[in-house]
Amino acid sequence: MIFAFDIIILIFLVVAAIISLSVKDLLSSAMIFGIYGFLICLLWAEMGAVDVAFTEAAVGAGVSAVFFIATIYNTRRRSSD
Amino acid sequence: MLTKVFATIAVVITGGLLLYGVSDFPAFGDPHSPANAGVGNEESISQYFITQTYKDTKVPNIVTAVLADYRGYDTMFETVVIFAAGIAIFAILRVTGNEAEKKSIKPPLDSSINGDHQRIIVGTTCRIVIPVVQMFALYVVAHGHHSPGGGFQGGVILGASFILVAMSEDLNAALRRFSEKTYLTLACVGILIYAGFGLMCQFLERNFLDYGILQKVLFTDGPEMARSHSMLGVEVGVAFTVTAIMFAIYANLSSRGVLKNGL
Amino acid sequence: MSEFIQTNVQPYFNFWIYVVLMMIGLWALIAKNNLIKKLIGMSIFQTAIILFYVSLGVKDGSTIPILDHHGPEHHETADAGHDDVHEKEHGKKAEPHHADDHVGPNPDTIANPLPHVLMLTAIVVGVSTLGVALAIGQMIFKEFGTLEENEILEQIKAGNVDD
Amino acid sequence: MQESVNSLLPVWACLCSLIAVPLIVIFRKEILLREMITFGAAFAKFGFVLAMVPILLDGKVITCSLIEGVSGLNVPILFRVDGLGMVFALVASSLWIVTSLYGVGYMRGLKEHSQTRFFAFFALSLCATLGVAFAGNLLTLYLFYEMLSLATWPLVTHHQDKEARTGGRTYLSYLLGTSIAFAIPALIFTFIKSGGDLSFAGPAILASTDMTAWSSVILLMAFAFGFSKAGMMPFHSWLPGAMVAPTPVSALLHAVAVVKVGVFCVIRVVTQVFDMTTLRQSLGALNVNEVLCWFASFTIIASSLIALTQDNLKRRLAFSTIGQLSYIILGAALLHDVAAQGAALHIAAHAVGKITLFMCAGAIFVATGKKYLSQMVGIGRRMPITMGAFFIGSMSVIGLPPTFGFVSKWHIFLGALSTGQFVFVIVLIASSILNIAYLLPPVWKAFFPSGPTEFDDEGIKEAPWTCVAPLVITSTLCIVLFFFPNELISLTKNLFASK
Amino acid sequence: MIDQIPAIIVLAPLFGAMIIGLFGIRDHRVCLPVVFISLLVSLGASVAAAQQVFNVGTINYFVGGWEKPLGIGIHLKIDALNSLVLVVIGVVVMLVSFFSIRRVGERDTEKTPYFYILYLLLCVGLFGITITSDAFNLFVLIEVSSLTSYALIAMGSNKRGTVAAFNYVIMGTVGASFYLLGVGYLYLKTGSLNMDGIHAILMLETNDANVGASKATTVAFIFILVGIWIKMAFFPLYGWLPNAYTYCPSTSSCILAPLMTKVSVYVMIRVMITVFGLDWVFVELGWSQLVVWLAVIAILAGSMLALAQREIKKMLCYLIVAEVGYMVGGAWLADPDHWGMTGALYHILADAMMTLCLFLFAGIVAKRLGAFEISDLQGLFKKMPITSIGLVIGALAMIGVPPTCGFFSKFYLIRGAIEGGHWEFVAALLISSLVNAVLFFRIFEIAYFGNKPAEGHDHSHDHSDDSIEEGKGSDSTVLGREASWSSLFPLLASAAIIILLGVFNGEVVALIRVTFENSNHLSGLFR
Repeated sequence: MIFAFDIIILIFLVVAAIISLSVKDLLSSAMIFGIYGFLICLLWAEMGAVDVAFTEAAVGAGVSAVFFIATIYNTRRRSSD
Repeated sequence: MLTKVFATIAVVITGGLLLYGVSDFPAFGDPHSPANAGVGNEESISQYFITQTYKDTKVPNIVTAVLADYRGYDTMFETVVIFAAGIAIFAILRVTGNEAEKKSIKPPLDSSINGDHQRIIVGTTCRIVIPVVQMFALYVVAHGHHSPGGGFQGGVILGASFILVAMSEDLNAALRRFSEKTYLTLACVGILIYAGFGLMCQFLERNFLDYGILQKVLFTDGPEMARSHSMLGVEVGVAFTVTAIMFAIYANLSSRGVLKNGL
Repeated sequence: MSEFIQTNVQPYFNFWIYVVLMMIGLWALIAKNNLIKKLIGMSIFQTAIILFYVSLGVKDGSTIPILDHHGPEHHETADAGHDDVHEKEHGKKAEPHHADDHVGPNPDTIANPLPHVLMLTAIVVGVSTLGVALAIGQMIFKEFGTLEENEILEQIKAGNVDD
Repeated sequence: MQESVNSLLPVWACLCSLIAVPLIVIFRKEILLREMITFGAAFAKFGFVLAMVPILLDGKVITCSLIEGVSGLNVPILFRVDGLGMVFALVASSLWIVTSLYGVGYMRGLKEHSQTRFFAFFALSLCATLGVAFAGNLLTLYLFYEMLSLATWPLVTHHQDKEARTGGRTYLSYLLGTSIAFAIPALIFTFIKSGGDLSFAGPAILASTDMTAWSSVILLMAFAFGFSKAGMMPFHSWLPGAMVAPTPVSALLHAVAVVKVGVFCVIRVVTQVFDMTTLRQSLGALNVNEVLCWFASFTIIASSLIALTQDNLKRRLAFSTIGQLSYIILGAALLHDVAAQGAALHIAAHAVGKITLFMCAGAIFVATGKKYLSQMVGIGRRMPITMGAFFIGSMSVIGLPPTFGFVSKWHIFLGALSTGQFVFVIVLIASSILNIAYLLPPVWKAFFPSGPTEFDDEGIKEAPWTCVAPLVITSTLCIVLFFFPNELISLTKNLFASK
Repeated sequence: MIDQIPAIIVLAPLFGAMIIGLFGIRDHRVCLPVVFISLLVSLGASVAAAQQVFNVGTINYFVGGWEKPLGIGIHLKIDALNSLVLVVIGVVVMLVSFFSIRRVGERDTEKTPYFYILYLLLCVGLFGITITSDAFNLFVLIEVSSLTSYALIAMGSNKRGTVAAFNYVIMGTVGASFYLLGVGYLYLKTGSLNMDGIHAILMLETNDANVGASKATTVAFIFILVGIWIKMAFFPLYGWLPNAYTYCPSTSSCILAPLMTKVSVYVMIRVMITVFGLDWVFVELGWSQLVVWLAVIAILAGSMLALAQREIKKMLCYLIVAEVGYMVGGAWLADPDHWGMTGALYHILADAMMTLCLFLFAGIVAKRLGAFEISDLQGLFKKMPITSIGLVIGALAMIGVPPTCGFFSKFYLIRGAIEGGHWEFVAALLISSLVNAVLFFRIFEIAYFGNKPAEGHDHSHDHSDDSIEEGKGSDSTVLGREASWSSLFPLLASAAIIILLGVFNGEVVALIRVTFENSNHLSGLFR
């Protein structure tokens, strides 16, 4: 575990979370949420939680984002906020 | 506006409370924090896991061992949660009969997402990638004892491979390979495998999920290996359910429950 | 400066950030108008909790919770991502533990596995909830034609509801 | 400690009207049979009650335990018949016979609907009334009290029209509201304070507890207002509201059963829940019991004044009832043996007198359809028996000899004198004068109208005999009891559980 | 066999659900028998477990045989505290499954098996929550029950129901996450997830960190508490409940309304007693006053809001909010003899049956009469006399008329409040009883009187005697008279249980108080 690495990823995480919530295009929002998932997966791998990281990579970055996209595809892409 | 004010208040209070609690935490990464080393002189639970797992189960991946054996009851319900989510989405979203016929004609609502022209490239790539992905998924399931991975991760990847089929070709193509009846059955069978292992222990007059006794059935040389093998068994069960349900959720979400002409 | 960081920031930074992430999620959950955005907020909220759990299992200088064992029958089983750890541990341990079954690995050198186990479950629960929530969101869209909360509430208030 | 006799008689007395309920419902098509069942039950009930009188006159009490300890509270559901309960039971059961007769006549005369339901709930109410009379502890008392509230609601709202609805709503909201708000907490407080003993036998329930003056007065008032069937102001307005009920209901329930259950409960509380030392504690200017006395006195005077202004005969009688009930409370709250005896006797005296008055009102309504006093000028010419009975009933309510009302009021008066509380003596005298003012002028005008009235023609006759006979009986009873009051007096001796 | 009971209670519905998943989807006739058999097994096992608990003692069950050191495996425990809750859950789900006959799948028969799978999984969740003695396992099972309840609410509801379900998902997730967070803080401080284990470490006097007094422990407690409060719809956090339970199908509301909030209350009490210990909660934290005041506000607000409703189910929902206030307040009265806690535990049982009875009633009238609003109940007593019995008994219990169980639960709560000196709670209980009386007598009045109040007293009425039976003139166009027996049976059974629970309250309370008699029960394995 390297502290500098830790801090950088954490800050990126916060940024990704804020962007993902503030983008008005839901599809981009979902994609950024996928990035957020990868970042956090990276963080966990770095913390030694390999299994969690693996799962998060499959679920958070993969399947969750796909679910979001599937829903956005069936509803509306624009959001008011 | 009011909700924003309310949200801000809620966030400030909650966050303040959490930070108040944080101020009392042991330092990040402290190996002797209560969570890691326990309180008092006795060996903590996590220390027990680290030192004894291999002896108890002959499984080097502690996380897998804890997940599938020590806390196997949790994991069974985790699988049940997934199963319940699949059934729930099915119950909420699935449209059947005449309504389905009507719905299937409607084009997707937002065509800006669609892009038919690249189908060939994507399709071909996926055709090559998908078998590899599936092989890898099976490896993750089977090799969960020794490396990161296990039933859940493998199941998700396997499910994702079917999702990939659906995305690269279309939903019908994926459903031809993995029909609704099949995945529902597979999901049930997965949980039945898991619970069946537990039940088998009960029939052998031990507690639920006490795999050690299965040495009588699995013909292993000692309870440790019986645990190890049984873990593989339940991981396969988990993988079944997760594969089926992940695909099921995707299929229903992407086609608004019609299961035709989806994304 | 760096000393200040080491004593005052480093021990808590992870926990602070988890609180920040969680509050971002919570704020989105309450204040966002679009239901999909709410759900993204919900996912962030849940990952923040997972981050908290994983953080509390971290030990300085520890390795991943997969044992490096030398049983005769499992000689070459450790996978590739494991190799550097392999060597590190070799250096640390005076005696390989297969010699004496009663002495396991030193707990301080291996990350706490229990939070990882719990969080595997929590991730799964999170994605299940997300799936169900998205399904309900689609139902709402089917019935109201929108995913904006204020528009839905207006429709309900206008009596445009076939109870 | 009085000697107690185990006997099932009180249970039978209580049950026989309960058994009548399903029978009445089953034989709803056979009108005659149904009414016979009502009468049979009434007579049986009276018979059972009478059968207990000799035992009580021997100075014994009758006990009978229904349930050995209600689960969880360890309080038994228990009947214990003592003198006070006996007097009340006698009154209620004897008057049921009369009212049944009257009710049949009234209901037939007006061709009322849903008579089956009427008689069924009537029988049920009587069962609850006797339950209260025989209750051996506070819990039993409370249970039957609530049963009575619920069982009488269909009777009050019998007409099922808008007026009945409003009346019924007032009725229930007052009775249930006060009992939930005051009686239940008071009950639970007593239960906790006394360590789970709620029995009326032996010394007073709260005798050995250290109640302070203020907590005593709060508890006492909670009971007095909680049993709001006693109609003490400011929780009295259910009573005029309930006058929308058919007259037999008003007659029996709102002159006898319901309201008397209320005052009966208050007497029980004053005599057997508190001990005298607790009640005589000083709050400064007043003693604890005097607070209740003052409330009662206020009610007596205020309700008499209101009664003067009422033109609707039944409403005037209702306000008169409120005043008379507070006599009883006052008699008990004076904490004097003779006054309390007077209070107990007044239960009987007022019941007999007031039921006569109500039945007269009903008979007039059946015969002429008139409700208002101003329409009744000169009616005495055409309905002499009815108005004669009305006169005797009035005398009894006012407390003039030779009626039984005189006996009871005399006792209260004596008690008040001997406690030295001259304020309450004055209240008693003043209210008696007011009673005269609101009861006797109508009688006078009925017989001696000044000028021609609509009753001069021959068209109007007395009500049917089923209506007239009962009021003759009760008015006779008013006079008879004046000459033979000894049994009742001996039953009501020594009411206070501890001195 | 007997020592496997804790597993059997949970597993029977689980296997039932899987069997329906395999065969019921192909042949719908399989569903009902499987539901009945599996729930009957659970109910039987619960009763047997209760017997065992009260005759022999606490049942400890270690899944996977991982007994020592405590906390490495999952520990299931049935003791005096939860055995009765188990039985009540068993009874309620059994009765509701009768009620579900011919109701499920009215709109879409295809979904019948899915409903029953979700139904059985909900039962799994509820039983599991009640049995488990592991803080994290509790979270997983809360999620099992929550996910299924989201689906049960969302499936087949109308537009507003869907929105309500979405809000429920959001609130439910926040609640569960708060609980999880609290458990995390506790784990950080104690290193254990077993409830008894956590308690033992919190009670450890000699440890240098003094876990019991640390800020993190307090924060953990707050988050666990708030999380559970959201799940049980305690006053300021009740927003999701009324719409969710009002606009969902009646079978779903019949199972969710009686059980979800009650089980959450049980969890709160379990956390207070077993994890933190009453000493810690009442003495060291000392928030009794605050929470009881919150409960008072909850009771008053719930009652007042109920008074303002015109829809039957919505009114009942607000009454649930008030009843939750009863239980939370009772649990926090902190009186020396634990009468308040006893009252709260007894009220869990009583209120489950009362709520069940009234929601069954609402379901029946909604189907038979199309009655959703209170004013639609005109002339109900004549149209549906048997159903009315259920209404009357349920209502009397809500008001608190003896000998129904509602009276006795109020009695114990008031007793606890008086002994704990919380007069404001006494006042709130009484006001709420009064409001309930007003509410239900308003319903009675509407149900008792016919369609229109007649203009004045009409003497020309036909005096034929059987007007009770025939109904008044125009009113005789009665819709289908009485409900079917599959609906009436659970209604009457719940009404009967309300009375039995009241009549035998002493016995029930004696069982409940076993928890307090023996200090061993308080801290399980340690003290």
